[in-house]
Order: sequence, then structure tokens, then C-alpha cells
Amino acid sequence: MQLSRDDLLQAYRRMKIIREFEERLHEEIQTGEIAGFTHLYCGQEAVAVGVCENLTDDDKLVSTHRGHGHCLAKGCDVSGMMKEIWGSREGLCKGKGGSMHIADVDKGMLGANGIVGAGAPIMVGAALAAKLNGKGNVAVSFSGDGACNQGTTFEAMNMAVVTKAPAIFVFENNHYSEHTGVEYAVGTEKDIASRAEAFGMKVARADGTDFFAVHDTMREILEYVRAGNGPAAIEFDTERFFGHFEGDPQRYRGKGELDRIREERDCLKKFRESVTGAKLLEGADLDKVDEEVLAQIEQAVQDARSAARPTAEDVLEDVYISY
Amino acid sequence: MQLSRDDLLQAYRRMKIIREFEERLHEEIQTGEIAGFTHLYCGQEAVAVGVCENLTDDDKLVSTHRGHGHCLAKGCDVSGMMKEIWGSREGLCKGKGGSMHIADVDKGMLGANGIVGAGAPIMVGAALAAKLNGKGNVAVSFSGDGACNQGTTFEAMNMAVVTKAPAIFVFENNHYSEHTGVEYAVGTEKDIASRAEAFGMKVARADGTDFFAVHDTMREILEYVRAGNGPAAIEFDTERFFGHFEGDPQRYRGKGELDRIREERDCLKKFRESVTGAKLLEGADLDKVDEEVLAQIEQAVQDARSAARPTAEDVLEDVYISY
Amino acid sequence: MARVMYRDAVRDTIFKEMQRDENVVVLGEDVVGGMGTAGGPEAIGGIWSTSGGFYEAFGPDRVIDTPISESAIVGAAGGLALSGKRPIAELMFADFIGVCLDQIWNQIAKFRYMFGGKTKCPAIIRCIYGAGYNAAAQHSQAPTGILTSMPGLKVVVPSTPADVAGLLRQAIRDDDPVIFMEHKALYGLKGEVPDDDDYTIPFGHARLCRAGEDVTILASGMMVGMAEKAADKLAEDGVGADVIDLRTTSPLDEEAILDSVEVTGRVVVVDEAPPRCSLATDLCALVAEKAFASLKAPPVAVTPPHTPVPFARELEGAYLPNPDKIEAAVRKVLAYNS
Amino acid sequence: MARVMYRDAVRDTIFKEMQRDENVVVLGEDVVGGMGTAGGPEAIGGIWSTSGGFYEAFGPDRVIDTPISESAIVGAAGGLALSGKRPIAELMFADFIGVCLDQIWNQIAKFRYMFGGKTKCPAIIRCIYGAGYNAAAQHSQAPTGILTSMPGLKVVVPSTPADVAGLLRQAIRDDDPVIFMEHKALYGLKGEVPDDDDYTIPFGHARLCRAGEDVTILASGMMVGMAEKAADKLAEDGVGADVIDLRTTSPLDEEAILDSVEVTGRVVVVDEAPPRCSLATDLCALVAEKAFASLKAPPVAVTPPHTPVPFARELEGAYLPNPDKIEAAVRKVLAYNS
Ligand SMILES: Cc1ncc(C[n+]2csc(CCOP(=O)(O)OP(=O)(O)O)c2C)c(N)n1
Ligand SMILES: Cc1ncc(C[n+]2csc(CCOP(=O)(O)OP(=O)(O)O)c2C)c(N)n1
Ligand SMILES: [Mg+2]
Ligand SMILES: [Mg+2]
Repeated sequence: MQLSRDDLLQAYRRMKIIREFEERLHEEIQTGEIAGFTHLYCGQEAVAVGVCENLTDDDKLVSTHRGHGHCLAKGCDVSGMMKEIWGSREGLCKGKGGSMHIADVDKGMLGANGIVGAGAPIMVGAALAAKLNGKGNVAVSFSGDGACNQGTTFEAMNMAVVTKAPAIFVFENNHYSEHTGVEYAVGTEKDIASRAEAFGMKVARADGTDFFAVHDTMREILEYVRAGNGPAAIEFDTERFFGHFEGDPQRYRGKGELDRIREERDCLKKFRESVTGAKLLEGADLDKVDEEVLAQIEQAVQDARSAARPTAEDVLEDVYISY
Repeated sequence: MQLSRDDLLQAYRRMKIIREFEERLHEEIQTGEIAGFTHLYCGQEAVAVGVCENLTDDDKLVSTHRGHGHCLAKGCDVSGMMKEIWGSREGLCKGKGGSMHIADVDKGMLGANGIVGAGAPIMVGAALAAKLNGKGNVAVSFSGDGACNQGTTFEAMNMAVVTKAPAIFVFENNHYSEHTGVEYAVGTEKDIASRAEAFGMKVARADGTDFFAVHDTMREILEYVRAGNGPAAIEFDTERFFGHFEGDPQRYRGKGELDRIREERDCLKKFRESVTGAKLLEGADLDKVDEEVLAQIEQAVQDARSAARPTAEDVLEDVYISY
Repeated sequence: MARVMYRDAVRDTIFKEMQRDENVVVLGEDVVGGMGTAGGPEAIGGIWSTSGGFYEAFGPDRVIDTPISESAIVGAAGGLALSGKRPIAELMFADFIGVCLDQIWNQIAKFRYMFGGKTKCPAIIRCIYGAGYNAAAQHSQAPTGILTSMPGLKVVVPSTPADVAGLLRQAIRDDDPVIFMEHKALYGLKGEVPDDDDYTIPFGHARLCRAGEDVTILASGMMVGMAEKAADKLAEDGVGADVIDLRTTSPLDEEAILDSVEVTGRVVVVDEAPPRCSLATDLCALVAEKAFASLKAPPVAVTPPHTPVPFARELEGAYLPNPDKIEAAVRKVLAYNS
Repeated sequence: MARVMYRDAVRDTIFKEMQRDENVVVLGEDVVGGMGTAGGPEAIGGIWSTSGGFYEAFGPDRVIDTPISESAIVGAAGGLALSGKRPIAELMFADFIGVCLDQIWNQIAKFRYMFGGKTKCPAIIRCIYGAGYNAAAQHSQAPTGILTSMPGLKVVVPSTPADVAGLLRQAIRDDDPVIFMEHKALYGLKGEVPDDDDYTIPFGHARLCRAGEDVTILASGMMVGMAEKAADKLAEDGVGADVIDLRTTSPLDEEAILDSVEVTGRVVVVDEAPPRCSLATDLCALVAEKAFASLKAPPVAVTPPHTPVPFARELEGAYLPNPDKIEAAVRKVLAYNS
């Protein structure tokens, strides 16, 4: 599909925001200022953005522990997220959720999730709600190659098929679950999509480092699902540029692997080459976006640093308590 | 494979024991003497016996809520089982387990199981133990068409593939999970075996009402698994003659369905026709078995009725307690 | 007022709320029954007959028959709730929280908090629980205490048809996740239920079933009837007991409990779950901490032993609390120091 | 005696037991690490570095790296145990009992009982638990009480490297299923560990960490160190506290607790889980029931509030018990009635 200049610029901006958000976090985390476990999405931007550019706020999304990219792509506020990660009471979740639990229900973002595999069933519920509303909306879950071994993911797929839910299961195969290779943990020569296929779902596969491949594949699947044909699944082949969590020594990587994937499989680079090569955008257009994004991220970090901290009383709010 | 006369007689006897055990329970349950929930296996005998005749006591088996047939086929004592179902302290589990929890670890029978889908992971553990022992033993789980939608079953299959466990997943598709049809709950045009296939397993399919088809299929799969090739799965198409549980009004059945399956899909009838037709056994041989089995079941019921009852003190035994 | 069965109070209340609010949705295994069979839908209407006629009235999008996939069921309830619906998920046996606890404990219960209060999660998980059917270790448990221990959940344990109606309606209209514990041995119990289609009972308000000044007996679910029987027996001997039906264990009506104990000074807690880290010890600790000065005797719990639920009639009978055991416990606390 | 870290005590004890008994088997996610990668096996040796070198020493059949499938992991442990092995399964975070509770609660815990005592089930589930890392609501919980409530399980909560060694070895040699709770914030704690390769600590024997006659403080896991700090502070003011480390919550050393309370008459229970139906209330109820006559003040619990674990540093800090809160509670019970 031919995207407009604005669409292209927006897609690039979103990918770049994710990239810089994560690159910056990677640095900030070293300082010890940010608490908790953080899993960076860097490298997978084209998947989140390619998928979400096709969605509206009325389409729901359920994410994972590696959720920053999905949240940003679904329209969560950059500053609100940064503040949340910094644990501010001005954060998107008032500092109660943190990196692994960012949500913005108004944007259709039903939450990052610290439990691997927990998202898919929740997404099916959101899809059933969409079906009931009858307005052609869908729900999407992101799951990793590791999550596709969790029973909940399978249950969700079958349940979506049985109930003909407008559900889209996006599998991001970044070849690793923590320190384990997908070749080992998905113990078959078949791919992940084949599992979805065995449940009777329409499936697609695409290169997750190619924004256009992601976008087109998602568009096609989305049309199918919006039309009321039941659920579908997409497997994207992608790369994670950092460790599983911040602090991971990554001894499981092959020699030169990180350099190679940064060199050959960087979705931002590929996007730039593709759009400038096809003369859809100028390098300067993108440079300008780069600059703006860097400033935006810088601002978000400054905001997060100076944002109000939560207090002891906040602990007792936002939950029903009685004891 | 050509079975000896003794083998044939033994297979028939085992199937007949299951049949009469269940037919008798069906009657006895009406009297109110037997407590708890009972799920009868009647109709599926060829699967349990066809599978288990290939196993030794060193091969492990994990069963389901509908476990009587599997237990009997694996060699559990008829009287001990009847006493258990009657809740006697002389029962196989001292009256603590009842119909849904019959086990005899010495016979390699690791338990019926009241939780749908719980058996498969346990079986994989038994298979890993067999692998570790290195004597070519295997472990087998029985699961229903309903259980194949439970996440645990999927996890177990993938884990068996990943660990190359000598595990055999036997799926008994009797077309119903409780009151729901398999067409609905296994929400795909693909069959159950296809799911196993998507995990990268060797699979086979056979008519579960034909003892010889079951036996041969199991034999072939067993050879493959014993040889160290990793796990496999078999889907058997079979029939359940009674309701899901005793007391089930079975309104979900088609008109005449029960008569039809008793007429056309009775594994005992088919066995008799096949062996007498091929002149491998005489009708009289089988009649003799029938008579002996009936007497054995009658005896087991008498035994169960008069067996010692458990006492309040028994509650506190066979478990670690401290409070 | 109409005289209805506990199970029908469940069914009727949901039915009426589904008529009233199109966002109410039911899901679970065999809640329709007969899907994909020659007999066709509505062959059963719920294995406990608590959803008969739903499918016909509300169709497959609001009465969702599911595969045997409890994690997907509860997870879907969570997703429905986050999307503005009011799902009622059925766990055929409360014991099955084992296969879906994450979705209850780490998801549904925590959304509102983790998301900084920016969402509500009005999901109900109906758990059919309890012993009395000789259903053995995996189909007889009373995990009320386990669920009560989990922040974010409200836990309701009705003991009469009227309470089913009032509390279930309250639960359906509540914006927080609610665990609704229905005791399978109470399904046949009959009682008067108000005709009022807006009859609700606010959470956190216990019910005084018997009044007396000598001892306080705390109970919920099936234990209430047993406590009442014990109290009636004791009354014959002139012993007066406050029997308090907790109705909801979270929130807990501390006030009702403490007010009673201040008068009686003696308390017996009855619970159907094993004793350790239970609702029973929770209540004993409550009175020990907050009514210490009033206590004339140690608070005593009547519970099963710390064992799984056994199968045989004699064993299950010995395992469960009963009026005699409650009476004995009361006599014990009365005899203390006197 | 050697000075080792809590985490190394875990690793070394398992390693030695694996050398000693070929039936001991380890399984879990990334317990090897690097399987199916260019870096190859042993890239990590456990996400908590508690199984480094295992794979090299014992190979893939005894050190089983698994997919992210906790139900299959715990279920497999059950099957291994029923087949004569001594599996040690690792749950990377105790919070993940949510996705495999059935296998823990309804399977492993109940086999021996349901099967009439005709089998043993020597499976260990290692649960890495607790807060302190700002890991938020789904990675910080202390479900000790929930697991303690389940008949059939033994529950171990070591607070020092020596106790890790003695209790873990005991657990490995035990014939019942054991939940072994390792606090993630204690992994770096150093302490003396006996060199004895048969060093075991029998279950149900609490440890007296501080001795005093004014108050009894009960604690386990990470709470022990906090209780000790509070006691040290109180000692400066001449207040003497018995600090009792429970070591195992099931079995529970009731005797040690009751003996102490008989002397002190005052008790503060410290627990890391929310208050309702918790280990804290369990212990308060115990002393209220069994040491009633000795009590000079109500038993008091120091616990987090009834909320999920919040993320931000300030929030988690406010949420958790700490020495100050314990000290305040002690002062409160000391002030009672005096
Ligand atoms: C139920 C559960 N098990 C284990 C974990 C620990 N864990 C967090 S992320 C992760 C790996 C997930 O791999 P994958 O699904 O491929 O996602 P990726 O990290 O590659 O984005 C694991 C094992 C968890 N959070 N939840
Ligand atoms: C986890 C769980 N969910 C639900 C049930 C209730 N239940 C018992 S048997 C059954 C149907 C099982 O169907 P299937 O696996 O096909 O076995 P079949 O009864 O046909 O032998 C259900 C839903 C259960 N025991 N455990
Ligand atoms: Mg991955
Ligand atoms: Mg079936």
C-alpha cells in the first residue's frame, strides 16, 4: 500500500521515538536512577509501529514485559511513560505500575504485562467486547517467541477460533526468550505461525525489521479480521538490540551478532534507505524528525526527573481496601 | 501384527472386564450406595486395552477423570478398584481417592486425575525419568478431546518435544467434552493430531473402536518412541456409551445416537466378529471369558460391599500434618 | 417475596441483570451446553443449571460457551471488563482456580492498582465450591481464605437464596472484581427472595442469624446453617449465641464482629477450609487484636484438619465441621476459666 | 565453616546433593541458559546464578532447561517424583505460582493422600520471592501464607546462608513435596555455612536469633533481619526481645513460639504478605488460642497493607515492613495496659 508523505513521516517519527526512548533509558539505567526491571524494545520498532499505525483508539492492544514500544506505538504519552518509569506520581500509572505495567485504557492500551503469556487471553476478551459492540473493531496481542510456549497463549488462540473473536495474535520472534534460543524452546522445525495454523487460524509471516512488510501484512490481516472472519495470527521475524533485561551480559549471543544485527537488521536504517531510495522522503526530512525526537526525549527525561514523587498515602489508593 | 491366541484372549478379557465393571457400576450407582462423581469409560475399551497391552509395569501411565478403563488396562486390581469406588479402607487408595483418583504406582499407573489437562505434564515428567533411566521405557497420557484445549496439554507437548522425552500422548476423541461437541470446542477443521503435529511430533490416527487398529498403531508409535526418537501423539476416534457423568440426561445426543453407536461402534462386538470371522477364536472361547468376567465383577462388588469402612482417624494419615 | 432455590436465585438474578444491562455477559464451560452437538444449544444451561434459557434470550455473543480453558475464560473476563463490559465467568469448581490463578490474582485483581486507578475492572468470577458431595480432593475445596488474602478482590460467600440475589446483583453492579463463592451443597436450599429487581445487599455488612449474649459464632457459606443448628441446640440449654454470617469476607464487617464479641467475650469461628493461614485464623486474630480486652476465653476455630478432602463418606464426614463439633467448641470456650 | 553468599549456598547444596544422589534432577527456565544459541549452554547457569556449572557436570538429562511453561515444569516435577526421582523445579519468581498452582496444590501436594499413602512425592519447588527490587505487583510477592495453607506441602523460608544449606539439603532428602522460598533480596547476604556435606536442619525447628524476656517477635525470610535490627534498637533502651525465625512455616514450631510467649506475654508478628488470611494472622491466632492465659497484650501483626505491591521506590518502601515499624509495634504492645 502506498503511504502518504505524512503517514511515512509519522511512522518514522514513532519508530524513532521508540528507538531514542530506549537508547536513552539504556543510558539512564546505568546511573541507578531508575528502579525495577526494564526490558528494552530497541530493534523491534517496525513491528509495533507497523502494526499500530493500522489501528484506532477503539482497537485494543495487550502487551508484554517488553512493552514500551507497543505503548508508544499505540499512542501513550511519551512524558507520561517516562515519568512512570521514573516512578513519579505524575506517571501514566501514578508510579504504581512501572515499566512492566504501563497502560492507557483510553488509548486502547490495556497494559504491558509482567507475566509471560498472560496477555493473549485478556486480548481475546477485548476482542469479544469488540464483537459485541459490532463496530468492526479488533483486539491485538503481542507475544514473544517465548510466550508462545505458555499454555495461556494456546488456550487464547483456540478460544478466539471457537468464539470467532476479532483477535489478532502478533508473535514477535526475536529468537530469544531471556537467554534461551528459539531453536531450543520452540522445539520443532515448524515455526510459531504453524501452531496458530493448527488451531485453524489464518496466519501470515513477515520480516519484522521491514516496516513496509509489517504494515502491509497487518493491513491485509486486519481487513480479514475486521470483516468478521474470526481471528488471525502473524509471526514477525525481528531482532532485539539489547539484553533481555538491563544488566544482561548476553553471553548467549554469537560473535559479532550484535554488530551484525545493528548493521543489517536495523528497521530504522532500512526504512530510511527505502524511503530515500524511492525518493518518497528526503534524508533531510528524516534528519529533522531525528532532531525533534531527540529533543522530545530529552524533555521527557527532564520532566521525569523533576516530576512529583509519590507519597506513602498513595499506597492505599486505587484499590479496594478493607481490613 | 499377528497376536497369539493367549494375547487375543487376554485382550478380550481386559476389554470385557472394563465393560462389565462399568455396566455394573452404572446400575449400582442408581442405588445410591456409591458416593461422589463417576465417569464411565464404557465404549472406549479398545483404546485403553489396545494401548496398554503394549506396555509393561515399567512404562508409566497418567489418566483422567474417566480413568477406570485405563486403570484396569494397566493392571490395577479389579477388587481393589471396586473397593475404592465404594470408599472402603481396603480400596486401592484406602477410600481416600475414589473413582477420580485411582492409582497404583507399582503398576506404573500414576493416577486418574480430576483436573482436566493435568495429566499430560505429569506424564512428561515420568517420561523424563524413563529417559534418565535409559532402559527404553516410555510414559503415556490419556487425554480427551476436551482436555486438548487446556493449556497444560499444549505445554506438555512442547516440553516433551524440547526435551526429547519418550512420551506418548494418546487423545481419545469421543466427540464430547461434557455436553459440548468437539466440532465446537476444538474450534477448527483440523483434527487434534494436527495440533500435536504443529509441535513437531510424530502423529498417528486410528479408529478407537477397532482394537486391532489401536494395537497396531500403538505398537508402531511405541517402537518409534522407545528407539529414542522423542515424543509422539495418537488420536483415536471413539465413543462414550454413557453420559458424561452418571446422572447426565444426555440431551445433546442426536436421535438414535446411543443405539447406533452401541450397534455399529461397539469395540467388543467388533472384536468378536473379527476374531471369530478370521477363525482366530471360537465364539465359545469368548463366551467363557464373558462368564468368568461377570462372575469376577459380581465377586468384586460383593467384596466391596462387605469391605472394611474407613474411620475418622484415617483422615489424618497418609499426609504430612502439623498445626 | 417468592420462595426460590439458591441455584435459581443465581440464575434469576443474572438473567434479570442481563435484561437490564446489555453489558452483562456470561462465559464458561457448558454455560450453554450442547454447542456443536446434534441436540443443539441449551441442552443443559449450565452444569449446575444456573444459566438455563440464557442462550435463547441473549444469544452467543453474550452467553459464551467456552472450551475447557479456564485461563482463557478468566483472562477473557478481564479483557471484557477492561473494555467496558460486565463479564460473569463461571468456574465449574472453585478448585479450578489452580489452572487460572494468575488471571485472577495477578491480572484482574491488580489492573486498577497497577494502572494507577485509571480503569475499573467489573469482572465476576463465580466459583462453585465446597464439600459434601464426596467429590474428593480436587472437587471439594473451599479456597475462600486463599482468595480473601488477595488484594484487589472482593469475596462474597452467600448462604441463603435471598443473599444470593442481593449480593450477586451488588456484585454485577460493582466496579471491582468480585469472587462469588456458591456452595454446591446449598444449591437445593429454598428461601424467600424479595421480588424487587433492584434488591442489593451492600458488601461488608454481616447478617445476624441468631442473637445471644454468651458466645459469638462466625461463619459463612455452608457453615452458617451448621452454626445455626448448633446455636439452636445450645439455646435449648439456655446458652445464647450470636451467629454472624459474614456474607462477604472481603470487605469484612469488622464492626459487627467486634460489637458482638465485646458483649459475649467468647468466639468460635467456623470455616470449611483447612486451618493454616485461613479465614478462620484471620478472624481469630482479628478479635484477639481488636477485642482483646473483651475476651474471656481464647478464640477457637472449628475447621477441617490440615489434610486434603478425603473421598469416602465416613472420611468426608469426619473431615468437615458439623453442628456437633461447633457445639463442642462453644462448650469449650464457655468452660474456659469459669 | 566457610563464608558464602545465600545464593551460593543454594547452588552448592544442590550441586553436592546431585553428586551424592543421581536421582536428584533440576529443571526450570534458563537453569542452563544459552540452550539453542550461538553462545551455547551454560551462558548463564540460572537467571539467579543458582545453577552455574550444573549442565557441564550433570548433562541435559539431569539439568533440564525448559520452555516458558510453568505448569509443565511443575507437572513434570510431579511425574519425576512419582517415578522415583528427586526433582528440584525452579520458579524464577514465586508470583508464577499463578500459572501453575494446580500442579502444586491439586497434584503434587495431594498425590500421597489421594493415593492412600502408597506413594511418596519428593519434589521441591524453589520459589524466588519477595519485594525490595521495585519489581512491582507481579514480581514481588510473598505467597508464603498461601502455600502454607495448602495441606500436603512443606514450606521452608530460609533467612541465612547456613539455613539455606541445612534446610535445602533436608528438603532434597525429604519424601514429601517442599516449597523452598528463597528471598531475592537475600541472595547477596553472606554468612558462615558448615562444611559438613550432611548438614541438615530438621523441619519444624525455629531458630532463636535474639533472646529477651519482654516481647516475642516472629519472623521469616527477609523479615528476620528487620526484626533483628528492631530488637537491637530496642535492646539499647533495655527492652529484651526474643526474635524467632520460623525457618519452616509448615511444619510450624509451635512449641518454640508458645514457650517464648509464655515468658514474654507479648507478641509481634512480622510478615511480608498482605494481612488478610496470612501467615501473620495465622500466628496471631495461634498465640491467642494456645497462649491466651499468658498474653498481656493483644498480638499485633506488622504487614504491608491490603494492596498489591507498588512500583516506585517511595511506594514500595512505604508498603514493606521495616525495623522502624516493627519497633513501633513492639512499643505499642509494651505500652498496652501498663
Ligand atoms: C509466567 C512467566 N514465566 C517466566 C517469566 C520470566 N520471563 C520474563 S520475560 C521472559 C522471556 C520471554 O521471552 P519472549 O516471550 O520471547 O519475549 P522477549 O523477552 O523476547 O520479548 C521470561 C522467561 C515471566 N515473566 N512470566
Ligand atoms: C480444569 C478442569 N476444568 C473443567 C473440569 C470439569 N470437567 C470434567 S470432565 C470435563 C470434560 C472433559 O472432556 P474430555 O477431555 O473430552 O474427556 P471425556 O469426558 O470425554 O472423557 C470437564 C469440563 C475439570 N475437571 N477440570
Ligand atoms: Mg523473544
Ligand atoms: Mg471427550
